[in-house]
Amino acid sequence: MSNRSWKEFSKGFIVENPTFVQALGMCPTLATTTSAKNGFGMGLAATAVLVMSNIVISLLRKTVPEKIRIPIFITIIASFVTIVDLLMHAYVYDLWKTLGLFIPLIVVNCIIMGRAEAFASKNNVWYSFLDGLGMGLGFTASLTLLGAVRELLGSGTLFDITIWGKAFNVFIMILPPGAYLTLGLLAAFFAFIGMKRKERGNNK
Amino acid sequence: MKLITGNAPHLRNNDTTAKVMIDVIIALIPALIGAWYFFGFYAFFLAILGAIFGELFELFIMKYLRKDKSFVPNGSAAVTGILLAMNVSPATPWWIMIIGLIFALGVAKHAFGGLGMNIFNPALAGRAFLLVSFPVTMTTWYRPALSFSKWIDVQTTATPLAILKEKGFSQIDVSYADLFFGNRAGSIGETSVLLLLIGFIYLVIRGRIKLMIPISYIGTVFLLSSIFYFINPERFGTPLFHILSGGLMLGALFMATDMVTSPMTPKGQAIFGIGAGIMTLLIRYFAGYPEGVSLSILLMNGFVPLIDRYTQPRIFGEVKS
Amino acid sequence: MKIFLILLSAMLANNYVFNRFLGICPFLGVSKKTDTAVGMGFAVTFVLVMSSMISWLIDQLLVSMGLEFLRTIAFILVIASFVQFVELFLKKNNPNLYESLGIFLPLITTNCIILGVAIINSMSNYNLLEAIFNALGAGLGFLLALIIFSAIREKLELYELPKPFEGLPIALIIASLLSLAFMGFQGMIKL
Amino acid sequence: MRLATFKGGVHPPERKELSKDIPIQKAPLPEKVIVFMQQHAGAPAKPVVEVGQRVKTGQIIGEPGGFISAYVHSPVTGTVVEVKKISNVIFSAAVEAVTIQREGEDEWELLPHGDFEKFSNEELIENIKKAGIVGLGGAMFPTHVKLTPPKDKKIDTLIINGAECEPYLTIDHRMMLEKYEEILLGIKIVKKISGVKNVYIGIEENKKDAIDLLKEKWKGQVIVVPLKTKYPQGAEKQLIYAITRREVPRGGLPMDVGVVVQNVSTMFAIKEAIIDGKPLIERGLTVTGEAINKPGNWWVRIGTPISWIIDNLGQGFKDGIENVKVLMGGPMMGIPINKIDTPIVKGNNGITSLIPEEQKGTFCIRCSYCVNVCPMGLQPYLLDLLGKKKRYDEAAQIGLLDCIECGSCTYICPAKVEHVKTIKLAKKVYRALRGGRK
Amino acid sequence: MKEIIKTGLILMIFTLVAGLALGLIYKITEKPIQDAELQNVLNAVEFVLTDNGNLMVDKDLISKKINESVSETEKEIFKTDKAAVLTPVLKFDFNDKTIYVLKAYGIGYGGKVITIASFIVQNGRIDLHAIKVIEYSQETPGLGAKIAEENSQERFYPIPYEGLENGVKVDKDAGKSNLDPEEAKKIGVVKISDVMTGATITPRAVANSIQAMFEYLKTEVVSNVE
Repeated sequence: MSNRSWKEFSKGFIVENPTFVQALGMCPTLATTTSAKNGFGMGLAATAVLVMSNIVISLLRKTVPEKIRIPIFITIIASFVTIVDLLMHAYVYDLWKTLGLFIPLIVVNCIIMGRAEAFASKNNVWYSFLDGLGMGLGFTASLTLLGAVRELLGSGTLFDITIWGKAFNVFIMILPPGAYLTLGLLAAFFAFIGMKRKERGNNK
Repeated sequence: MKLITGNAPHLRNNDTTAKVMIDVIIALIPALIGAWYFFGFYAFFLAILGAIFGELFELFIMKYLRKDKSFVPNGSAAVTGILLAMNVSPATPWWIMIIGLIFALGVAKHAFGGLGMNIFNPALAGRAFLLVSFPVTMTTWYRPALSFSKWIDVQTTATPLAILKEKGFSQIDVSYADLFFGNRAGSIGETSVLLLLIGFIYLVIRGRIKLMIPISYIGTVFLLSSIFYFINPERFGTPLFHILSGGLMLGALFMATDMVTSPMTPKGQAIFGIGAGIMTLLIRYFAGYPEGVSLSILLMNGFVPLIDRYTQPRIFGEVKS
Repeated sequence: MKIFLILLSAMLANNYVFNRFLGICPFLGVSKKTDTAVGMGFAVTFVLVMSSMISWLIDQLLVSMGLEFLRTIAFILVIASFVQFVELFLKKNNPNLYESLGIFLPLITTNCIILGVAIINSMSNYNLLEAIFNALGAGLGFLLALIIFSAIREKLELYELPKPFEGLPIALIIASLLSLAFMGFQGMIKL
Repeated sequence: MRLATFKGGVHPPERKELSKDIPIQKAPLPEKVIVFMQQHAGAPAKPVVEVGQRVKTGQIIGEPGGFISAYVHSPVTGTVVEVKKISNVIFSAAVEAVTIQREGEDEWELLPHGDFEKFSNEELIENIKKAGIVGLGGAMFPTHVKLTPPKDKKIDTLIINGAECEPYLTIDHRMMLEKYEEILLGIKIVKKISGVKNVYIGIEENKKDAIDLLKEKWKGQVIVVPLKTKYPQGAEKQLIYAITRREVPRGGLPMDVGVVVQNVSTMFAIKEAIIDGKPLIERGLTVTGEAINKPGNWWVRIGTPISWIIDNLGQGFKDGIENVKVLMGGPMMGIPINKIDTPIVKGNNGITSLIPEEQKGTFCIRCSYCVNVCPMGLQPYLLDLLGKKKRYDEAAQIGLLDCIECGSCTYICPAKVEHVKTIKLAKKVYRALRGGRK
Repeated sequence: MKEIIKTGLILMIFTLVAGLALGLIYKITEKPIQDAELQNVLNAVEFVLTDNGNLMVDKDLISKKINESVSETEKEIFKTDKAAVLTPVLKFDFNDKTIYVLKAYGIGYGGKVITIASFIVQNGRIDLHAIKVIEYSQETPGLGAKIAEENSQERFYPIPYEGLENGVKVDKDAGKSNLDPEEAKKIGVVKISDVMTGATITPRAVANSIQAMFEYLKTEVVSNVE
């Protein structure tokens, strides 16, 4: 993999992490991370849409008239969302049920529109693919992490495997305030890490 | 001889933040002694633990996380600790209270920058956090022990408000006198209206209270519950009952009046109190929880910046246009 | 009566921002000035009510044709074109209002509360009136959340926050505490 | 009976017992005086003497530098030894100053004087101007300007300020007890000039003896209004409100509500100028504070160095004191001097020497004490926060320029926030950036 | 003008292509979706027909009955003001008892909550044996989903005849939050507040569904038999 390819792929994980750095796609991030599994599932669903829409938009980037590019992007994204929705309904029924409303809402996830506008409409297919994949997986990683923390503290399990069970359940973690809280504290933690790294960089 | 300069005024009163906090602690002592008598020594121990752990935890945050070497403890964390302890059930495991306190000080207070900058009352945030996190523990109540020598009384019972909500007003088994003196089930520090009032009067004399808040809060509860009383006395209970029961007194006298998280002007304080009063009764009457004081005040805390913005005092010489 | 319960439920007890996580992006992003927040809130409420109405009609059409799977794409197109239309209409007929609301309009399309409410209306089998009141409640709840939140953040601008908490983290923590306080409304409205 | 007062205010320890029973004594003449060319609000005066020139007591040494400005006179008889710019803590800028070495006793150069009834109003105002009289309460606004309001302002009330709310200071109190006849003459002169019907004197009720005395002696001439003892009762706007219930509009002057306010010492100075022909070269002064040996009230020549006053009148600092804070004025609004030989100016009503206490500023806990005590209805905590964040425009919107810098907020603050410091700086920067009213 | 027509055409082409593609995918997934839904129902019915880990009815019989019922369109056969019973009604014989498996929905927040329940009918007594919630809305994210957990649903069953007669209520509505969960069921109270704090709409919908199914059995089925 060339340097550039690696860069486009990896930026979504840390440097431009959609959740913690760019604060994009907050709604599903908060709503669906009651467990690690749900977060992971949501992340993958969004990744699938992101990768496909990035590819298609990149392919069509020269044929789409500038004026109506937004409605066209929306149509493309909405189509892929519906496809993912249908496929999940057919093949991962339980997950489809839990994610519920938030699957159609992938349409308005700012990450997808954002990548379409900022990247896919300006770059070639290969880089757009990598960008979508990297961003999507970065998103998935964040959601899984968030889901894992909340599930562990709120239900005492991890990926449905009992860790300490009911003995120590901070119930709030799987409720809305817990969602905001966990994300807030994690974001603060990453900001702290970032500060430390910068400090060290400056000292060198 | 050295000439010292500085900024006017060169005369300051000898009041300090720490003195404010100590006054609040003094005002809480009668209720804490009462808690010892009503619920056994463990209840009192929780409050002391809250105070000590609160101060230590704040010291840790300031010295190690925020690296403020010049920090001098001012007692505010102890106040938070005591108030949190007063707001939990008498048999709450100590570690649960510590979790609440860590949330209260770590998140509700120091994430915002510490004393003076927090938007939400830390003790209330801690209590709400615990209420939602450990619903069973936080809503299991104990019969008063009525003895200074007991550790704890393990007989569980329902609070008068829960009885009102579940069975109706005629089923309540405590008298107004019991409610007033504190012989009833409830949170550690909320039961004795008398002892809370004694502490409150001390604070009023010391000028430590935004007086408009308790007046408007309790007044609103009184007026609104009078209206509901006429609609259906069995379901909604009497106004006096609502004033004396639950955490209303503790909330209105000590939690809502928390300086940092309440409005600055009497007008704003009145709005704050009225809002909290309405919300408290709505929760008591209609919501899932039998008691709503803490969540009401917490909600109103969120409104304080807005209230402050729209209730600025009239500047001297300002003509209304 | 039921429509008012729906309204109150959407506004308070099940506030879309604090309890249902819809409309978070503008909530976290735009709300730094109270005046802006009010403008944004009203713009969203307006678009919400209108687009819910249109999507409800579209939904009836789709259901009668057995094309439910086209719901998402149809709704988003309706919303996008409606927002576009409002923008053009305002620009032409009411430049003042356009000045104050116009800047928010492009953001509204990607505000998930709009699509979310439309989908929820359809999932809940609401009739037209119920759908409108649900949308109105959602909008007013969003406005309320935005106003409280912006006032708090405006106040925090006066202080020095601990560095790691600046920006997003503190916003989320405030949201957490507000959502905790909104738990008080739980169970208040029995639909 | 409820005493007249205003909303807000604080009760700092008065500490007036240090000097309130000590009659005003005439201080010996200093060997050297340093006379600033700016001892008044407005443009500085222009020095009209040269080094080496011999001047008499009362001789003009500085002429007004503009409409709002004042004459400056030589306080002693002697020789000018220096004319140069010296930094001045009051205006926090370097100001032209004339240093005069005293030679012997006073040789007076007097103004035209005599029974005030024989002068016309214009002559009276001209003489007041020539005498260099400014507001002696501290603001130092030229009195002749104050007495010539624009034609469209109808003045109907004269208020004499005898409140003396500033802690420690007792000079006005002593003046009222000892010089009530002279003050009444001054009042009559001002009454004649401005043609007002109502004359009030407001006195805080901690000066009971003065209230009783003036009620008796000034019966039928001046209405004596006892005021609640509360700081800042003597602030112009608060005094007007307490006595007349009129509120001076934001950014306005007392004349906007038909009132003119004069200090008791100013009245005395007017009498001295008109009846005796003496320009303003001397004033009553309280020398007080815990750091000096002998507090007292004195007649002191303008320009006398504070070091001289402390050594000769206050009998020096107490033994064993390491740090001292010397203020021109009282502790609430007084200005700390940074050089011990700083001379006094016309507006100095006291020299207060305090033993400074170390107090560490912490963070506002929103106790709302400052909002409650602010006599101007401001929100000092918010002004402080906005000022620190350099958000001056917003601060101005909520009344930055209305602040009278009385210091009540800072006095009361348990968190030891220095509101006044921030506000003063914010005002300065805001005016520099945006202009605006003084 | 030409410009507008051109862009409009392009837009239309895109929408058309998208619509066609979606139609295609829909056709492909239609069958699997039906299967998945069916499997979901099948699992639920099997679940409510299990007693102590053993199926009370033959497995093949269940799938046969369900497959038969699939062709029928769903109908509301009994309505209360808060819930409705849906077709199909499945009837199984087990020893000397009759087991009815019913489906009903109550309105939760943001959609229907569909519950499948089994009732054992014997000598005029109707006892609730088990329930399974097969479809629920996301009331409060994290909360509504709690109903899917088994230990939440266990709070709803079994309820004896007397309890059902009392009317099934959530503890908060019944005003009895201090009872032991097992004791509560005997009087028709579902103690749920300790496992689903705050959330009330979803459990209430389930309770209302159970009540509707009970009333349906009592008035329409059992009384006709006797």
